[in-house]
Amino acid sequence: MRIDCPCCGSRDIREFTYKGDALALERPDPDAGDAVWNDYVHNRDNPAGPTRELWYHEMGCAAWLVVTRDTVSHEIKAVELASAAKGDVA
Amino acid sequence: MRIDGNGLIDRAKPLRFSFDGHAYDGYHGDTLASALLANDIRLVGRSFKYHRPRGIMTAGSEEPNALVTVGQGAAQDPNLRATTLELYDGLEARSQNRWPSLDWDLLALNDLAAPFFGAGFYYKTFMWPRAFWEKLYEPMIRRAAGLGALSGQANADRYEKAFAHCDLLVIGAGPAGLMAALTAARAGADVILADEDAVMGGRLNAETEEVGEEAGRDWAAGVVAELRAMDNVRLMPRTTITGAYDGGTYGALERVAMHVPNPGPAPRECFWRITARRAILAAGALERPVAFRDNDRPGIMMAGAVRAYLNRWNVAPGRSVVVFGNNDGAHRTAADLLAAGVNVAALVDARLGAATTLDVPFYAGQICGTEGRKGLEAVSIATMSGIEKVQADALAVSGGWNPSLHLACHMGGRPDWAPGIAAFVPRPGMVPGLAAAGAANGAFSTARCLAEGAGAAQAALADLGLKPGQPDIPRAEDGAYDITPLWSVPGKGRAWLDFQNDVTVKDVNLAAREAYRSVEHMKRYTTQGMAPDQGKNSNVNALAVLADATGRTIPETGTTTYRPPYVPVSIAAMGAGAQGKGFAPERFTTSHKASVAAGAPMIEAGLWYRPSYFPAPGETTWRQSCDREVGFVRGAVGICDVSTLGKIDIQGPDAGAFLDFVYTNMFSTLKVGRTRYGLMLREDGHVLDDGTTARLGENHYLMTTTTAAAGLVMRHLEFVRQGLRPDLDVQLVSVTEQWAQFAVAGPKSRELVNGLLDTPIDNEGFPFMGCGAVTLGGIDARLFRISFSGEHAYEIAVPARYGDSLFRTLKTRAEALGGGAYGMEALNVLRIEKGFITHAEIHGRTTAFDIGMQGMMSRKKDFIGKTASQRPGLMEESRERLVGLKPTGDVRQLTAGAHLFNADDPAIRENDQGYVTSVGFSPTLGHYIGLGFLKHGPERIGETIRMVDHLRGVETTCEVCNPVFFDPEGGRARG
Amino acid sequence: MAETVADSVKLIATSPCAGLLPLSIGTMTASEEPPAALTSIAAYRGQEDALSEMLKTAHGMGWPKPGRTTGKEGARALWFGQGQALLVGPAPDPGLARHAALTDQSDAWAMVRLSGAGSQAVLARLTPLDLRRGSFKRGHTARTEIAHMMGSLTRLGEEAFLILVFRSMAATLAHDLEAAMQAVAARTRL
Amino acid sequence: MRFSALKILTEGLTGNKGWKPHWRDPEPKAEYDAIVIGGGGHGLSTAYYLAKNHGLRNVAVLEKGYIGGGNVGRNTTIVRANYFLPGNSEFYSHSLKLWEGLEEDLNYNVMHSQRGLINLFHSDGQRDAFARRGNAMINQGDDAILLDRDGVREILPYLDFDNARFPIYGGLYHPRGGTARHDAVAWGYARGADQRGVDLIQNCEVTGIDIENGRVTGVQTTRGAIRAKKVGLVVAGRSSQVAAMAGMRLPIESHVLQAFVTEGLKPVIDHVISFGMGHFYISQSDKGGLVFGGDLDFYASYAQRGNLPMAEHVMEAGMALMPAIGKARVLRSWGGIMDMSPDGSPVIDATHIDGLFLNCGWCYGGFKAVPASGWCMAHLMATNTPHEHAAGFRLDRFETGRGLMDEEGTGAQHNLH
Repeated sequence: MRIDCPCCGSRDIREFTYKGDALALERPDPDAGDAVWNDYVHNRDNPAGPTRELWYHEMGCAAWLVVTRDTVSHEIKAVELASAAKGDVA
Repeated sequence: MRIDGNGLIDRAKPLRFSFDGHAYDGYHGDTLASALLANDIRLVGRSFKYHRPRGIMTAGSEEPNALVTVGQGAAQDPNLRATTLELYDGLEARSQNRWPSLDWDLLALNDLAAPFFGAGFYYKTFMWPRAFWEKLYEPMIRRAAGLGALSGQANADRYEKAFAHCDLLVIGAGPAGLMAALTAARAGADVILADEDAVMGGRLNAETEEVGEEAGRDWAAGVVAELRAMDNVRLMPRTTITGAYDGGTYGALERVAMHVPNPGPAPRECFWRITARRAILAAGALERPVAFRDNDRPGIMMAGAVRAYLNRWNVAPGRSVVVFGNNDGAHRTAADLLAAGVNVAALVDARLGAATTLDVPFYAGQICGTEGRKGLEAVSIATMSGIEKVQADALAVSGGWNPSLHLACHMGGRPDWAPGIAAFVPRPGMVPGLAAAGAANGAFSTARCLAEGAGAAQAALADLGLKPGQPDIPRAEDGAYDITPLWSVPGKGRAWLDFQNDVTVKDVNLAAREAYRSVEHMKRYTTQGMAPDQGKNSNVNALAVLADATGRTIPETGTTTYRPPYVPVSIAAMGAGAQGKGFAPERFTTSHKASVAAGAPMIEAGLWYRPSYFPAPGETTWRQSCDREVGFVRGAVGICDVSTLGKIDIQGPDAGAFLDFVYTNMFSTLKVGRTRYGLMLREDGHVLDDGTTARLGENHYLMTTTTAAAGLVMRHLEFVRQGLRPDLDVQLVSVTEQWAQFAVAGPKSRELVNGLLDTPIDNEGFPFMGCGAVTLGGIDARLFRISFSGEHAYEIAVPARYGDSLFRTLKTRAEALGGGAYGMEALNVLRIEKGFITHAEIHGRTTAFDIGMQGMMSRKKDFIGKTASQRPGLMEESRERLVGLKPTGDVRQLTAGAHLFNADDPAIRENDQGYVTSVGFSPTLGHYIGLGFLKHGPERIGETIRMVDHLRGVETTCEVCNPVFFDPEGGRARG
Repeated sequence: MAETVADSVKLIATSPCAGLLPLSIGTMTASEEPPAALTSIAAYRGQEDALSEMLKTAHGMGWPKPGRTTGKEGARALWFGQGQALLVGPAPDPGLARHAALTDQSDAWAMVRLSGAGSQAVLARLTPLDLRRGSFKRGHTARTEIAHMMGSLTRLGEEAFLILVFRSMAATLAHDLEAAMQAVAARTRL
Repeated sequence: MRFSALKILTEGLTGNKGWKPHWRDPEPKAEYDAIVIGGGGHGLSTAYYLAKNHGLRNVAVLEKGYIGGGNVGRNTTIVRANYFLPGNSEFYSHSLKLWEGLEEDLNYNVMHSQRGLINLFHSDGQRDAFARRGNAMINQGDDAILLDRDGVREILPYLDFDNARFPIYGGLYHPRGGTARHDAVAWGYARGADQRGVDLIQNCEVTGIDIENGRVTGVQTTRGAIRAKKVGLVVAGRSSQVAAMAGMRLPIESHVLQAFVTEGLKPVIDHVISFGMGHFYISQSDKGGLVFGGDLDFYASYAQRGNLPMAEHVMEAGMALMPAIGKARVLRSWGGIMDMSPDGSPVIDATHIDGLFLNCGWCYGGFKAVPASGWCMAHLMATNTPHEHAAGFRLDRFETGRGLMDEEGTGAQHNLH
């Protein structure tokens, strides 16, 4: 698999580290309640299909990326910087 | 038998080789298989289960029978295909899976017991008595099974791995592949052309047909020469593409130096990772056998292989040959045999209304049986008029051709059934970016192969944004492929499908009868297709038999999954570079050489090496050294390289706010020139790491992490910075490597430090937890007054280039003060004496509450892990919580990993009270001390608890105590 | 008796690849670059333009775009990751600190030059980076994996590369380079 | 039909004509007492024990493909009871005891081979962590022996003891650990369940779960609606999708784990060996193939196939640990889809919907759990109360933080367990 890093261009997956669902960017308020926090820390949509997830270009430019990828075909549709994606969320 | 002809062998270069100890002759250009056939060797192996005699069946990597072992000692290389093993002078090959010899194999008795050894028989027996499985049945089965043998010695050959990138990868250099590569290369694309053969050309080298105005193989050689001369082309002969992976990545195995007797430092094999924007699968097709009674005897061979041996290697597989087929290939084979002067004893065509113009005995019918135990002697031919026996020493069979579509299916796609050729063909788009062409795509004439190769290349060029020129496609054979499917010939006896695993038509039928009707069930129950050829010779036939047995069509029955690798890949190739020290990078501190010179055993700490202890003359155990080194620190001054701890430079206007968010405690309030211990949680509320962070300037902090978690923490901090708090203006840079840092610890540490500094320090200017810039001999350095031993201590950091020099200086000066260097063992004892934790305690399951640091969790701010750490289950008093342990019983020893129990309880799981994490003998206190986790821990200080270590046979009673064993008030560090 | 005279301390510098390089095999040579000041420069928010200006004024080179270098032999800026550059050669102008986090990395990296015919083939055994001349040209730089290590790779010429890995891993780099150089050289003799 | 040596003999002598189907191929009924969704190892063993232990015979197993087609047929076949955290310890201990009687119970040879498992350690810290584990195993009543370096060398002389990047300090030896023939486990349970009246319905995909007033009433399938008051969801690998049909969002992420097998070789590895530093484990199948695996590919996937970097890493670990296997050739690789949970341990629990039960989150430890998982799941479905050996596998432990079973200590990141 290869990821098209916005900084570095297309790179082998071995340069990246995976974190998981991009929902990790949407950290709840401290007092959002147990259920919200449980959802944030533990529960996942885990779709068989397109998903947004976090990768870290650890062996490259050290950017955290939001990668839109299909979990069945492994096809990658979009890659953006997590800092930029975070901007969208905020 | 070698015959005349102008094949691709060099008769001017004779070679000597041996097989099972007998010497033979061959020529440069031979494979082991062609050379064996030239020497009339028919029996080359034994089958897996019934130990049936077997001979060479194919001329390619799909060979199921002719697997041999080459090499002696550590070089012993089993299961090599004689059909792809290039002959070299001195090659010594041995047959496999036979005892005592290939000719007389004791386990051939299995063949007689075959009625009891049908599909899945072992699931129904060997169950009584229970203990016999491991003791009797399984060892017996294991010894009988397996093919070749490993030497048992460590690999001593060289292997390598490499990466390659291209615009277009062309897989296979037959007519389609050559045409594709040529078309793309002429248009300027970066092309890699890979072929598993040593000589490119594919079937053109095995046939007698013409391309353009010249012999096919000459045309191929001409194209190869043109490609070789182009800068944008990389030719990779002897290279098999083994797998198609996501993102246009392909695995490939190159046989680099397996064909030379003395390769020197050249690798035996290279495993390639090829990234290609587009790929063309032009891997050709594999001929399939027909199942009929006793179709596995030596001398029975694929018809296409017979032509290859005749035309390329000038070898006749027999003196009197029967040819049997259900397509025109059989006729072509008979014609080539005649042209080579070999007697064709019969041509048998299974098609209705078949006829021939060749001057050979012709039969419209089917082969229904064979004779000849260790080599074919006769075949039985069933025709409308009855059964006729014909003497022959070779039988060429063609059941049709299966496109080599494996790679196209590696991403899980299922191929389409093409009734016209009675075969599966790749469905476009199964592997993004890969298109099939030629025989791999079901195009079975040379003309169509050339056209498809050119067409696929033009399509790829268009995708790549390159201008395709008009390809110059030479004229070639364009005969129709006329086939009538024939999978198995009905009749009694055993008809083989999977030659290697000894799976017969009966086995597939039995599986279907016993409810294993899914193709996957049938495969797994019978082991059909699971042998080294991975079903290349048998899967489609078996599928057809299963379809018939279950009353379904072939497409309804479906296929099993095609999985990488296409050909078996040695672990040494795919794991090249990792043997010995190569598995992971080694990290050396600047003091490494000096430590080794001082005799310190170096131990692994993550990727780093650190000294275990520094033995002094006369010391015979590590404990003696450790005790002495602890004494250095408690009594004088000790030196320890602490450079392996992670160091992260944190700068920016929001650096303080950032640290407040990642640590449980406050850092924005830390004064410049001060250092503070910090605790970091994961978002799930458990401890991630700890360490000290210094404030070097208003907007400048320096964080330290543990050695083990340095990378993890950096990743975490970057995530927080980029992903959670992009609002904060802060920058992170690892400076672990920039600074060599040494602990100088003990009552005489300031004396030692002041001996080095250009400007001495004192307690007021440099109090406990102070930090600042200093100079040593004019060199800028950093000094931190921090302590992991509880003593008055410093850590001094210099640019790494001076690390070696500074360590030697510190060590010498410490020795002059009655101290010296100390290693990890002493460091560990010192920290346990002080109750300081490491990852033995913060092992990922502990909370701040568990380690008694709940007070460090600020109530005034949010921080990573705060909310989750307050889950009720993580706050319960009954949790296993940190305590100190002192042995009080007769056994004055503690062991890490022991469990804790109440004094009178049996040591069973239900009574478990906790466990011991760290222990050491404290020379300071004169007894063992330990840290552990105990239910309700801190509430039980003063209680007696039982420690049980079943594994080491140690059991003792302990006093539960405060984890800080030494100087609990902390006066020594401050003084 | 302990030394107390501070100026008696004479620390001796050791380079990361001391005792490991140079190494010549076949047509290829790996050698350690002479020591140079290395400064990590990471721009603060909104300061990129001002930083680039000052870099030009003070050091005569612009802020490198991703994957590119600026400057020339002896005074170069390598793009060094998202929002980061590595200034190689000159001591950084202190004024840069107004716009960026400056971090001395002079001792943090082993700097190796690999040159001679076959160098690209050697690197193809160590890094997944696309090294083809059309993709990775002279003056291009990349942060990438080199023999399982985080590293930086820059093409200096047709068959000349600058390789940076962590100082502590210099021995691993030297070892892996040697193995790859041997294999590449041996292939030419097959 | 009972299998025996005599049966094989008589069949062999009479042309093997008397063998009967191992299970029926029934049409689904309109209603069952209980439905198990998922015809993998866990689903089949659940159905088997529902029938055998609890007398429920009007039971169906609904399988969208073929039985045993999931992870029970794509794993590295290791059977062990070497967990150390409460909740896991008693469960896997129970499972191993069931394994030890499985062939007799099922009258099907699953080739359970207690050849011994050795977990190697490479530092003092790892040794102490393994000591904690080994002591916990003995506290549980299972077996464990702490070997030093020489002890390991004695039984595994072909490992690299002299030049390895991470030297072998010793190993935790679990003599009762071993392997089993993975497919046979599914088939044996299938045959046993079928013999007890369970309907095994293949090619029957569940497309909806019917819930009325907080109670489950049945399922919708590609072969029609089927009513049942009890439904067990036993579909590791697809848990999130099926649970979503009941409106549930699970603490599960799906990841691919690759495994590999080499060509057949004469016996060379007699044990199961696990190399802690390299995430590598290996054994040799009875047919002679070296069967081995490593870590997850690390990214969420439903693709049942892996990528090269992890495959290479596994081979590299193999070469680092046992360079004597270098010339073994990898024949086939495959990928299984793992239900990764936040603490690396599974869930066997009732849900907030009456009659709907959940069995998921096996991470990559599911194969050895097959007997006890079915045993405990059947108990839960039949009695509505958790079995004592699976009482720790609660779904709410993540929300409460109570009884987390994080054996790896890597925390709530699913792919790190």
